[in-house]
Amino acid sequence: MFGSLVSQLPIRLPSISYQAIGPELILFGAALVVLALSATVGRREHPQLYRGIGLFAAVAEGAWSANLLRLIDQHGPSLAIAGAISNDGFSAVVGIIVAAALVLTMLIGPGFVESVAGQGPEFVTLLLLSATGAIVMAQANDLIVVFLGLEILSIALYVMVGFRLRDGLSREAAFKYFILGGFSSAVFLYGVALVYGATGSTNLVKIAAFLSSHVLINNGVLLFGIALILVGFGFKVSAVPFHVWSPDVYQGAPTSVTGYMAAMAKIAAFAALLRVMMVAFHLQLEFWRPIVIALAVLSLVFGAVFALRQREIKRMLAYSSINHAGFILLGVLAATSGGVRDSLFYLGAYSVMVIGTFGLISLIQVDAGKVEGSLSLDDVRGLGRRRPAVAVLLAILILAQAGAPFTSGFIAKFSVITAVISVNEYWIAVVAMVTAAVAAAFYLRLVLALFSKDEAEVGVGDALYPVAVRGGSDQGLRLSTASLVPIWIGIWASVAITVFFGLFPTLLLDLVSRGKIFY
Amino acid sequence: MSIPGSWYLVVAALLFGLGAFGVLTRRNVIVMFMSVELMLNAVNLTFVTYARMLNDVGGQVAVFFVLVVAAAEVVVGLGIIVAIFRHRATVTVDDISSLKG
Amino acid sequence: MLVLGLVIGFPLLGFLVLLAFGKRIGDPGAGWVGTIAIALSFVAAVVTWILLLSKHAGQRTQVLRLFQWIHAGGFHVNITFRADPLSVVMMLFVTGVAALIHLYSIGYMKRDARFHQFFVYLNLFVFSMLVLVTANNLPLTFLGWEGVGACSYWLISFWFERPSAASAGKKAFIINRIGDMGFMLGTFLVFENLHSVSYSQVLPAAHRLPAGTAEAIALLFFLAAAGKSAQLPLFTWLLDAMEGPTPVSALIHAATMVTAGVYLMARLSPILALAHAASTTIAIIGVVTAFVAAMAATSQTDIKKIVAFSTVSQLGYMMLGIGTGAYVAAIFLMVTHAFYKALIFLSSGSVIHSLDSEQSIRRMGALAKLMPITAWTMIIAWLSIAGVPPFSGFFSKGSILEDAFGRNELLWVVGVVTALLTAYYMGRLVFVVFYGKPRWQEVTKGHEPHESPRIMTIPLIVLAVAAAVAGLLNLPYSGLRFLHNWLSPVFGSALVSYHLSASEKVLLPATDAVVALLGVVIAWRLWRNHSERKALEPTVLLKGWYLDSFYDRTFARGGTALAKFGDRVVDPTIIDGAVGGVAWLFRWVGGLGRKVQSGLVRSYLLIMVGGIVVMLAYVLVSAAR
Amino acid sequence: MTVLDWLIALPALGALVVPMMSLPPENQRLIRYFGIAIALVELGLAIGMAVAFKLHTSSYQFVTKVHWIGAFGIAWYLGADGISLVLVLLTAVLFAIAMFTMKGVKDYRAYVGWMLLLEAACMGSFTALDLFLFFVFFELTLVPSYFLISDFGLGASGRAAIKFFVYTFAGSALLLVGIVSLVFIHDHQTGHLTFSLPALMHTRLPKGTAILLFLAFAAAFAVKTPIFPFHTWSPDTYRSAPIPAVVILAGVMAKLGAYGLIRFNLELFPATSRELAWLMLTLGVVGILYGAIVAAGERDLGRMVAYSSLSHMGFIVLGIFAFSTEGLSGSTLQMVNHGIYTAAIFLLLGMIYERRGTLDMNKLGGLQKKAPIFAGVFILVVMGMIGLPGLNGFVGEFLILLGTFITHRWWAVVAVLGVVLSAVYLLWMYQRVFHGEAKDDRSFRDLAPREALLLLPLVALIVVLGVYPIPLLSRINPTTSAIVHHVASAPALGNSGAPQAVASIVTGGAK
Repeated sequence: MFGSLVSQLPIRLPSISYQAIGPELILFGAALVVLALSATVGRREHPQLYRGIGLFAAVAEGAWSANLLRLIDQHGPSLAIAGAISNDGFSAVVGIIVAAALVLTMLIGPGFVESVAGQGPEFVTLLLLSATGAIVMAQANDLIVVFLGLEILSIALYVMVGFRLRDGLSREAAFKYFILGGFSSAVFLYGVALVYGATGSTNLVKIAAFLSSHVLINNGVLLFGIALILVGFGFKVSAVPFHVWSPDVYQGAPTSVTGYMAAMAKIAAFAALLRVMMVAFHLQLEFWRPIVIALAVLSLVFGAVFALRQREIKRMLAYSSINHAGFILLGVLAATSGGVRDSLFYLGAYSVMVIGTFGLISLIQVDAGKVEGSLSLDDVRGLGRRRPAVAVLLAILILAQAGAPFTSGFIAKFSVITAVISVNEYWIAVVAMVTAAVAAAFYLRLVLALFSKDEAEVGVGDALYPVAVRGGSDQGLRLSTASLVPIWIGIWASVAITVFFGLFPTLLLDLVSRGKIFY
Repeated sequence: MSIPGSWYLVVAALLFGLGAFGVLTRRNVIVMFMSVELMLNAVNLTFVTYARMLNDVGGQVAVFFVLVVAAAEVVVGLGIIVAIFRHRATVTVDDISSLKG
Repeated sequence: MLVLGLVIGFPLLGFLVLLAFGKRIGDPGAGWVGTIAIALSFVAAVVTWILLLSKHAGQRTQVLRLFQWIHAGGFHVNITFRADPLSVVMMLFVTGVAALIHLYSIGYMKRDARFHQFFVYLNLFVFSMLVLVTANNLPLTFLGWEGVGACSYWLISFWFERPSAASAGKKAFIINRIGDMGFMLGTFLVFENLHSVSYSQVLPAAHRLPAGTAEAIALLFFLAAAGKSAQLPLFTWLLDAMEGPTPVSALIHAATMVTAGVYLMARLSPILALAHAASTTIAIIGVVTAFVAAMAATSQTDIKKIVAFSTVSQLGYMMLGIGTGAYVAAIFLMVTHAFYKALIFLSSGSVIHSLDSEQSIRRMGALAKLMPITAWTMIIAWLSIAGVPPFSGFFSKGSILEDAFGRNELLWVVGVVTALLTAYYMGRLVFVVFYGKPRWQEVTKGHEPHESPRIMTIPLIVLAVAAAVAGLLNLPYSGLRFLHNWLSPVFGSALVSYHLSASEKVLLPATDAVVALLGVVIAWRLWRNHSERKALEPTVLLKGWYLDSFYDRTFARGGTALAKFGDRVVDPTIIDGAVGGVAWLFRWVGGLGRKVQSGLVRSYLLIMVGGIVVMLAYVLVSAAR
Repeated sequence: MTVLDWLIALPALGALVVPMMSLPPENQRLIRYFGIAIALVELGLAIGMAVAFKLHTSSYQFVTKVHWIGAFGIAWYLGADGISLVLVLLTAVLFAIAMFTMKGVKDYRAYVGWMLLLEAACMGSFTALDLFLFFVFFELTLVPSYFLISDFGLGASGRAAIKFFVYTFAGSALLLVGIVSLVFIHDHQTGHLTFSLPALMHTRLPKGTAILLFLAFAAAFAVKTPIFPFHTWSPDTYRSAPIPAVVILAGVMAKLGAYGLIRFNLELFPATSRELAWLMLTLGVVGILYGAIVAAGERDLGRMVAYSSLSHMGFIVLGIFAFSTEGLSGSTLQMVNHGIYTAAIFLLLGMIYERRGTLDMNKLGGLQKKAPIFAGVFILVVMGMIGLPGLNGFVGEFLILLGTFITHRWWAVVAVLGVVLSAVYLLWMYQRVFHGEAKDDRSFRDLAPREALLLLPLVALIVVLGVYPIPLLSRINPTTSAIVHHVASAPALGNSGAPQAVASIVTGGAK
């Protein structure tokens, strides 16, 4: 009935296929429900309820995306909502990965954040909203919609980073992230404007059509536009030299937010980057590939090398995530369907790993009674004796990040290397693997610290660690056992997924290989 | 005698450069924030100019999205700035640098 | 050919029994077990000899194959033993002399802490020696060759508490290993050209070897022989080997091991026959070694050092015989030398034994009356080694010198001069030790040295008889050329026979006899009642021409310095340095990273804008293209 | 499930089960017995396999091929020929010995767990015919050995463990790039994406690429063997690792490098192996001489044996690149021999360390007087290392030198010098430790029955393999002659051939 009523109205509405934007609706709807409930039922009483709704929404979104993928396999991909959203395998697969990251974070995140910043639905709502932004970015087939998704995601993340208001570190991190984020969004937008000027449209498919049919005499404006877009994505993905914000923000933000941010920001940004570059600018490959190569190599090298001297664990993991960004960029620079598949695999494996890792680190932080952002190697020394379970799980995840065999990390690095070698960029593959070896050194130092028996193993060189960064004061933090259970489920899930896909990667490989971009 | 579109583009580019320069040099947080907004408005001008040159409504529609997003940014940004500088007397950006190394 | 297996099996059995139960059998028992094992082996050797004797001269080669040892690609080696006239001769005198020395050792090593262990090594030694002489292929000979080397290492450093004995053993083994390098390379060359290492294939096919390769093979195997039989470049180890117990010196460093080199050369005679240049060099080195060693022997003060130099000298003679193609003469000298040199060592051993292990001849003298048997047996040995007719030395050394004369007069001249020296230095030893004024008072603290027990003197007497009579084995120019007839089928065409004119046939032996008697007289005149003559005993000779200290300075010290340099410098600084350097570079750049993260927001923005500017430059460049 | 699958699965399962067994301290011994039981069953399997091994064929036996990652054409592809059979036997023996030597640790779970995992990884590496599977096992050997060294080592074991891990990991990083490049070139040519070794052997490579791939593979194996310039990790690691771990490190994992050279460098790049033979032979000979010389200068027994191992592995590399059946068979046999006597010598060093608390030669002396039986066993093992005929060291060394002499004469002539040098430093060490008067009046207990029982199998093998190596040689020969024929008959590589894209490797990437 409603449909017929609407059709008679004089203004012609574009035919909206709600099925394509189902994932966003689910998440956004859940966020609204949580807000509405908190207004009626009361903010403090039912944290479990909001977390439950959030979890249900995440699982529902995952199921919906999986169903979408099945439909696309049958009926083929299509553009929806007048070309703004592309409903193809790629978006569905990214939807599934976002769902996975969201489920894990829903399990691990809220427990810690609430114990620090008080009960309340805000955290769950922000998680759902940022995930919506991520999905919009992934599905966007229009540069403006990409910008829209980017901003929804970023603004939600700015607030989440600054979530622990009483702690100066968190506020400072939020501010830095905000100012630099704003700046890079402006740069990104200017790039979009220039591309719009040069090609007459912001729709990726139309841009591609325009560029393939016309030959621009002076393509300066177009190239500069593409470059600025790459800067925007470079910032979001924390690729060197636009990475400068990430160590401080990773250290300042609450640990579980750091984990979520490291995963979700990369998923969304890489998805959008892949789609924009593969669809709109695949003809300008000769131009933008060297830029991505430069970004990749710089991130690989400096990500690994800068991490060597870090003593604070979250800062070290920040640099290591820059190294991981470098690896995923390898998939992007390959610019082949294989490259896309390998980048997706790396994204999936990496986000599960990183959320689990940061979950464990927040557990260790709480256990050691340390304040956020100052957990150094010495605090973790000999953890293997005190809490063997946590130590072993953390060791597995750290070794997975290092690329040890029988973990998904190994298959991820391996597949990305094959992508690069398939385009005959052998020297980059060698550089990548050597940086992996360097990265192995500091991963190993962490694992060694976990299981080392003698306390006094501090080399002279390491005495230069800056004075302990004093932040807010929340000693004697207690976690209710009720909230511990989902945390453990989340951590065990991430370790299980990492090891399972290490042993039997075919499942994930098939999934990501169905994630083809439609153009 | 209408002014050719490219002039507007040059003005927009200058505005964008000015905004970026402003963010770099000014120490007051509020002014930095305003500079970012200035950069966004420069982009709007570019959009409108291109829309007019290509006489395509897409550019103008994009401006609305940008305005909405800028507004959201202002809200969140000011919230954060107020939270940070509630306890401090001055608003200079350089003294919030305890996260380093 | 089971009895050949017994010849080798008995010493092995003895070794295993002593190894397992030696400690329990205890002091004299272990000695007797060892001696019986060797005696039985000697009996089996005699039986083998008789069996071979019964066969026709041509088919006197029996091969006993046990099992396949190594097989890889074209290279096949079996454990096969060969009983032919040459190996039977070797077997006989090795087991014979060894049995006597075992008997003697029971007395000599009485009350030693590790009595049974001594016989374990002795039996293992005899087993290795027998494997060496009876092996039917080069690698198995090499097994015996190295086994003998290892046993001499263990026996020389038997009293390992003494650092000098320990390093002497090590030195002997290492110098032998240098020789073994030659053995291995020679074997490789043989295999490369003849595609086999078994004597039954190699020796008949030796004529197919190209001349150059034959020369190389001969020289390489001579290097091995020089190492084992202590020839010029590599003889210094034999001097230090005197650190071992005297029976060891007697058995290993006089009778058996040192002759292994000569045996090897004899075994490879078909190859040597092709290599004329190599044979000449062997002859020259042989005679020069003989002369040099004899000169050095004249001024040694330690009784065993004199005898050691004498052994080197006599081996030089044998190599001279090999070099001139007189293989039968060389083997004849080897057999006779085994008898009287073992005798000399054993009698010096009994002198040392009774003077409470005092070895310097300066503190001996006038022992003839107190130790009559030792004295008389030593005198017989002295006369035979000097070459005084009718003792065995005269005939064996005589035949060597005759063939040398046939080949080249100069060789004969040097040989005769050395014969004179030999008679002189042995004479000096006898007169200083057994006659003149007694000088052993403070050594034996008053009580007079008495004759060694019967268990030690019996072997002395047997050996004395053998030394005296051995000449009959191969009387030249007479029906009794038994050894010649026995061995000639083995050497066949390789054996060179020189035709001397009738006058030379008489003149040469005469000169030998005159020279020998002259040496005896000179020794008698000079050393009858003098124990020290500085003029005749220059330090250059005492120190063995300073050859040993030269080796020590260049190789030992040089090697240690190089090793220290490699260990302290090359590895830690150069290689680790390089790796460390790379690691340091990474850490330094890492440190750089920390400075970049200054914490100031505006510096971050500056870095980002820097990135954008670089991007802008790149765009301008690529847009222009 | 063929015997090879069980060889890998059994210890792997054991390694998973062990951490679960949280037993009270007093019956920790049960865990150790569990480890020993598994190692012995493994030994039984290996011996059964050796017996069932068909002699006169060089093809792979007991082959299993199961699809693992279809997308990349990776399969669980195992097979054993003469060379892998012999090395599997060595691994089984040494692990059984290592399990027995484990003692003096509070919590056996981690110890036994890592050792079993290491055994599974080694077995896998020796039998994997799928390059990816080999790489996974090759990498997997790192993780347990790292933990064994850092947790149960003595002295600065943490630092040595990291040095070991990063050295080998960097080496294998190149290996991964090499494998993937080869697979992709093969895919370019034949359109068939696979990692299986037999298939990849037929890839036609241009000269430049083949050389680079050869060097990538050789670098990873050179670090593991170790070969001359890449050896500096081995003295530190062998010195600070616990005895059971070092027995495996020196005895089994050193052979991984050499095995890799044969299986992958010779079989995949036959023509390039011929071209670069001079380089590998020179490195081998340098390794022989350098290892021996530095060993002579070394004061610490553990480090000295590490350098002597460098020297002996130099011989093995020589044999591999001599390209003669005698040389290759000798080299394979020498791998087994080296494994046996190195394990024996490290056990003995462990006993010295237990009694004296130090391995510094200057503090040890005159031990023969106090412990004659111990000295006897020690000299027997030392003579085996020197290559005394009649003991196992000689047969392999002789064949290697013979094989090298036939094809590359002058390298063999220089290498023979190594025979003398090894006698020099080993006997000098023996003299400094056993001969002379004792510097330390403390008692030096002679061999306890338990220790004697431990050494017995190794000493027996040293003698038996010296006298009767035919059972091993008859199994090795068919395979080595096939490989030598494969290398000799491979056509020389021109610089043309494969598509231009591949040639880009020489021009260096980004256009």
